[in-house]
Amino acid sequence: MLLEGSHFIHSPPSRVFALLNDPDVLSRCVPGVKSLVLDGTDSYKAQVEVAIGPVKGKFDGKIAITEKVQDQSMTLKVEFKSPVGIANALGTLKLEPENDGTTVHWAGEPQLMGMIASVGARLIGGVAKVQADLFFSKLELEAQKVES
Amino acid sequence: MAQVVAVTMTVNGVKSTHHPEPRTLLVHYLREKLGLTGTHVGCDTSQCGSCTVHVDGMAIKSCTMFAVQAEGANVTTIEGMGEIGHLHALQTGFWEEHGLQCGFCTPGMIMSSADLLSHNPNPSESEIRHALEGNFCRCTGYHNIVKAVQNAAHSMAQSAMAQAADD
Amino acid sequence: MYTSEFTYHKASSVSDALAQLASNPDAKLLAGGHSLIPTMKLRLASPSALIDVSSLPELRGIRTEGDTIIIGAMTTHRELEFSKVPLLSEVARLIGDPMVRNKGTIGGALAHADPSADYPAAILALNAKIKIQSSSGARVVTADEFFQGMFTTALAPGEMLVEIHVPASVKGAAYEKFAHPASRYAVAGVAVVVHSDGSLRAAVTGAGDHAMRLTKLESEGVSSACKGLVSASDLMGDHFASAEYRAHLVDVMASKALARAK
Amino acid sequence: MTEKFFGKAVKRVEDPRFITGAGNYTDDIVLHNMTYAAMVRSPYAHAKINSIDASAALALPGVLAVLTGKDLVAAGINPIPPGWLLPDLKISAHHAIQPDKVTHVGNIVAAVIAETRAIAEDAAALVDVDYEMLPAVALGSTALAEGAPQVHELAPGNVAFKWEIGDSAAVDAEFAHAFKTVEVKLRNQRLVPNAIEPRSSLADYKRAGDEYTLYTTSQNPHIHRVMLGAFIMGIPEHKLRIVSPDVGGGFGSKIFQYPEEVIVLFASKKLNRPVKWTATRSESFVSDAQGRDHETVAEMCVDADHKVLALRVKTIANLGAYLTTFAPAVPTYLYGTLMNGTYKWKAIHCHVTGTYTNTVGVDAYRGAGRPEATYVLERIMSRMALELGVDPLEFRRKNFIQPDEFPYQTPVALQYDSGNYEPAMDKAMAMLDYAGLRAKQAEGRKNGKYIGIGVSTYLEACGLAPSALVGSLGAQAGQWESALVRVSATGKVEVLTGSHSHGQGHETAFAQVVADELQIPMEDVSIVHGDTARLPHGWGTYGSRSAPVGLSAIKMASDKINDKAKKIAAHLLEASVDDIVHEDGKYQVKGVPEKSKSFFDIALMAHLAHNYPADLEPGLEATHFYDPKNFVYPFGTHLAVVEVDANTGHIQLIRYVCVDDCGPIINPLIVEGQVHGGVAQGMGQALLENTVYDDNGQLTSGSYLEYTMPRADNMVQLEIGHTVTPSPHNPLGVKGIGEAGTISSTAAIANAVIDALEPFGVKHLDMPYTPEKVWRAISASLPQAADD
Repeated sequence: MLLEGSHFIHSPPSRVFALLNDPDVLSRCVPGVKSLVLDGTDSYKAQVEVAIGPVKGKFDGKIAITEKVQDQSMTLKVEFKSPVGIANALGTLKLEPENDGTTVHWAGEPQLMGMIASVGARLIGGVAKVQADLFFSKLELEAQKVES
Repeated sequence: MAQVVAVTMTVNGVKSTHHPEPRTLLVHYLREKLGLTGTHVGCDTSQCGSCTVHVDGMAIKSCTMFAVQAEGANVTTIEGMGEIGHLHALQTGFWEEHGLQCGFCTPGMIMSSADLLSHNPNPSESEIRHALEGNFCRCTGYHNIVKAVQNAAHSMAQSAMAQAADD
Repeated sequence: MYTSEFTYHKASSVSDALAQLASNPDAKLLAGGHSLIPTMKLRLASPSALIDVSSLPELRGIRTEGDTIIIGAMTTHRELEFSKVPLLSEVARLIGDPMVRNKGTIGGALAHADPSADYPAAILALNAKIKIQSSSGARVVTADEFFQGMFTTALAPGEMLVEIHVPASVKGAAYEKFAHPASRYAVAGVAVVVHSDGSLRAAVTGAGDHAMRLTKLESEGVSSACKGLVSASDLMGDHFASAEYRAHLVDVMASKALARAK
Repeated sequence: MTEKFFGKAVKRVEDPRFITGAGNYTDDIVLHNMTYAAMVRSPYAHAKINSIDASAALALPGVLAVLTGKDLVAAGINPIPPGWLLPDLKISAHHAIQPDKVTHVGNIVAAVIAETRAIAEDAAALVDVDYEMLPAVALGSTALAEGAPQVHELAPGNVAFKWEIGDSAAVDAEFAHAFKTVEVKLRNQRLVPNAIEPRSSLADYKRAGDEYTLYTTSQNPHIHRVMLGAFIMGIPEHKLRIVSPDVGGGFGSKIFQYPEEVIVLFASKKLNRPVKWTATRSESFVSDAQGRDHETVAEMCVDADHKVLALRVKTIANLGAYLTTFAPAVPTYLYGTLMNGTYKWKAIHCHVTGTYTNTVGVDAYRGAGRPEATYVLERIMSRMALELGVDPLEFRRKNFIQPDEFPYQTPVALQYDSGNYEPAMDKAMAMLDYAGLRAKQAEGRKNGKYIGIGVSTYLEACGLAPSALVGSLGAQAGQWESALVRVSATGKVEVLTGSHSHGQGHETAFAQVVADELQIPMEDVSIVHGDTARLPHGWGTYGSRSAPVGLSAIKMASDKINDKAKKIAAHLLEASVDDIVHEDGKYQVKGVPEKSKSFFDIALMAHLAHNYPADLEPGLEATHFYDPKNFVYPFGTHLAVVEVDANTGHIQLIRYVCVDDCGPIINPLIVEGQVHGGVAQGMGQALLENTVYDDNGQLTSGSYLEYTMPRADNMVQLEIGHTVTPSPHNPLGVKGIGEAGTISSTAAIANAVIDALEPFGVKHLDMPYTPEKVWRAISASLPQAADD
């Protein structure tokens, strides 16, 4: 299932792009991050704790950024696993200048595997939206921080 | 070592104390600590109803309750409903109407039906079907289960009338 | 099937439960258990401690104070089903199955805020208030403030839901649900309440990522056939029902509920 | 006269234990010093196993062992073979624990054995498997497409087999001059059998005699003994005992040889302790063999008189990742041969491609091939009737094989021995008031009330089967059945049968027949099944074979008892054997009723042998091995009525009438119970059940929250009738009834739904008829509606 959305950040594309490539910023913005470390060029190792309703689990994984077009777009390959299943996603971020800021269009096709796939299918759309909202609201805060 | 908790409950009129881990589900407690294997496990998401027992007079799914939560409770399982020669009207109803085939869901069906008849002694067919929403049967197509509950309701009403006449 | 290990504490009072909760942020309150225990059995959650509040007397029962009915959080669906509480008795009858209703509680269900649960629509339409307790005191929030998103409510860490306040009487109320045939959760459940002052409130559960008011119905909603109350783009979809179909079901359920409530 | 039990609605003798909670299912069995197994299963549909790190699991107190595929291979444990072969069949190795690679979600990669079930489950979560994910494929037609991921190297293009039956050229010739042709493309969706008792296996190895006992949820313990002993584990057959005690429903899914049975046996010997494994429901969804899953294109043609001419069927059968025990037979010999139905075709051709995919294996599920065939045939018959503008029942009536045409040779191998189809149809139509209901339907449509009436005039072939025939078709098993009737010194009778009862009521129905044959009270007969240590060899219960095959063997063994009893009586009564008659519960001299011996007298003397024929062995027991001459061919007419809520697309079954012909009925309670359950399962397929794999081979309907099981409120009280056409070739004339309800009802209900949607121009929809699908079909016919 393809999921997509867009968020407006009050900051120009160049700054948003920089934020999205800053491990420190990402570790503050990605929901539930316990650790996020650079592990090669544009590649991160991460541990996140996901809590959605009663479901709570620690996922270990990696995030790789590919097909980077400076200040315009990037592709994210995300692979996380936990004892209850695996969550992979291939996503794109497109940055579009708009008024005094940037609209970030995101799209992704999450793949759930294992137990979370057999019980979580009905929730995936909502979960992705919640996580995206959280991420971009924090990114907005980061954007303000950088500017101030 | 894992925590263990003393639990005392009365099951089918017999009071006993054991020390399960908190994570022991009531159904595992009944089956493994007390050897009451008439209560079955058919699923893990609280849908199928094979594990239905009564706790303090109400039908519950014993796979969705920890044994420690039944501290002090009065529990009735299928083994406590009746025995050959002294069957509960529902047990007789299921037998007479061929309300069971493989028998696996039957204890849960009987316990759920008993809850229904306790507050609705004369249910309509659709009320019976609605009341059995939480119990799966793969063998009978529910046809004879409905008849079994009707049979029991009828015989319970008759014996209640007979008793009233005696009083 | 076993959950992971946890320690069990049977709370002796609300304040005891809150103190336990404060001492272990990973602990979970155990109410009826019908969402939490299956999740733990599938090991989709492994809290290190459970604080059992299900049988606290102070959280049970339904009482009337003036024009308000106060429902204890640990009141079971069954108690509500056999009560005279407006709308909630009708809603409770449609939850899960009899065994779930015998054990599950309204407080547990509301705190859990499953997007497909039945109560939230009714709570919104009734304009109910939710009383929340923490070690520092109590606060009351409106239903509109309470439901914030998928599995997300106004409850902060360390807080617990203790009471639900609903109007003692309304002019009319109805809940119409299109149930998922397997889970029996709402694919679209619409509650409509005509309050004593004549105002109309309506809300839907199941269709979106959380329960929400049907503002279009409330503002225009006097005609009998509802059309286009919600946009599919605001709804969820899965392999059983797409967002577009859910949007249609909202209209159908709203029309039926409206007809009965008026 | 002694009381006759045949035909009586005797209450079941197995019920007292079940209604009091005294049933004895595998998971109820507790052995001293027992340990527990938990399986580590693949979350990936397709992946390479790079490495397995069990150190954390092994470090957990209470963990006794972690087994991997390499351990089993090193110990010489063979993969699990299929039990039916086809020409050029590509057989993938199905290891009990996969050593190198996984090919479906739920494939076992390791097994943990621990002191308690809780610890075993804790430890299973700690086994760290490093996988390399591979692309997966879940749908049969996708697997056949160019460039699809390859499930197994040995099966290029994911083709397990190609199979055909019938005369393709003859079919082409009929189509060439046909008056009218129709084509339907349909999907027979995958189903999960979902017996309510999850599978369970308990192995108990005894070092003293180097003997193994396996308690397991099986429909056919002897088949397991052969497979486990001879083919998989190399255990001498006489050292391996398989017990299947009370089994909580099978529906086919408990026929097969499963990996967990191998694992617990292996572990029990390794640890020298009993090992128990019981599936969670989540595990059942990804490990019990599933059913159906066909994609089919069917075409038929008729002549100007609306007589059927030819049928052409092409099917892709998704077999899943491995060939389970009967998998190759189900979409071939149990499918293509059933395409003839009750009609007189000039030619039929059926071609099937069996494909591998990254899904759970597909095998027999109640009906096994026959519901799939019946769905194709009965759907296309109704579709043709619609296109011709004729009543679907009258169209069928016109094409029925007539009673005087039996034995009837079909173009697809089967020779029907008997049948009489019109009376069943007439009876069903009368029960429904078919004409009246059609009028009501027309009236209702004017007022926005949409009901649909669907029909299926099905036929099935069951009572598997002549051994020589199935052997020639690829079965690696015989299909006769055995019985041992053993009379004790006091005249109590134990009947040992190779059939297995897991809800069918054999302990009652079989005892009725034996009590009649021996003219003794039913309570003096007990039926023993499900234990290889007690029974002669047998082949178990599937394909509705217990009554026509298993019970025929019992009847013939009982005849042998009577023959011997007569000899003993003749000796005791000083009469000629030819003068002894068995009447009124006694063996008596013909015409001299006072000269008689009771069954007790005979049994006692057979054991004492104090006054006994010199040329006769003492004792009173008889074994019979019965190999049927043909299948049996039950048939009938099912009529379903559904109502559509045009607002939501919701469909409710509102009436169901069925008239079945299963020959003489031993116990109407049991026969009707079988029909009830069968119809509910067929209804489940038509309206509710759907096994959804996503494109990555993940099962997204893997729990009862998503997979819709039929519940009480999905069903109505059924209206049941019978006709009786005995099978001419077995001694009781009986035919199977266990699968008929499922075989027929899916098609009948599907036809009812399409009939209901006729005013909306709908000619076909695929099952299950979920509300959104129906709503969309209705909406599509009302193009204005959206913009109103």
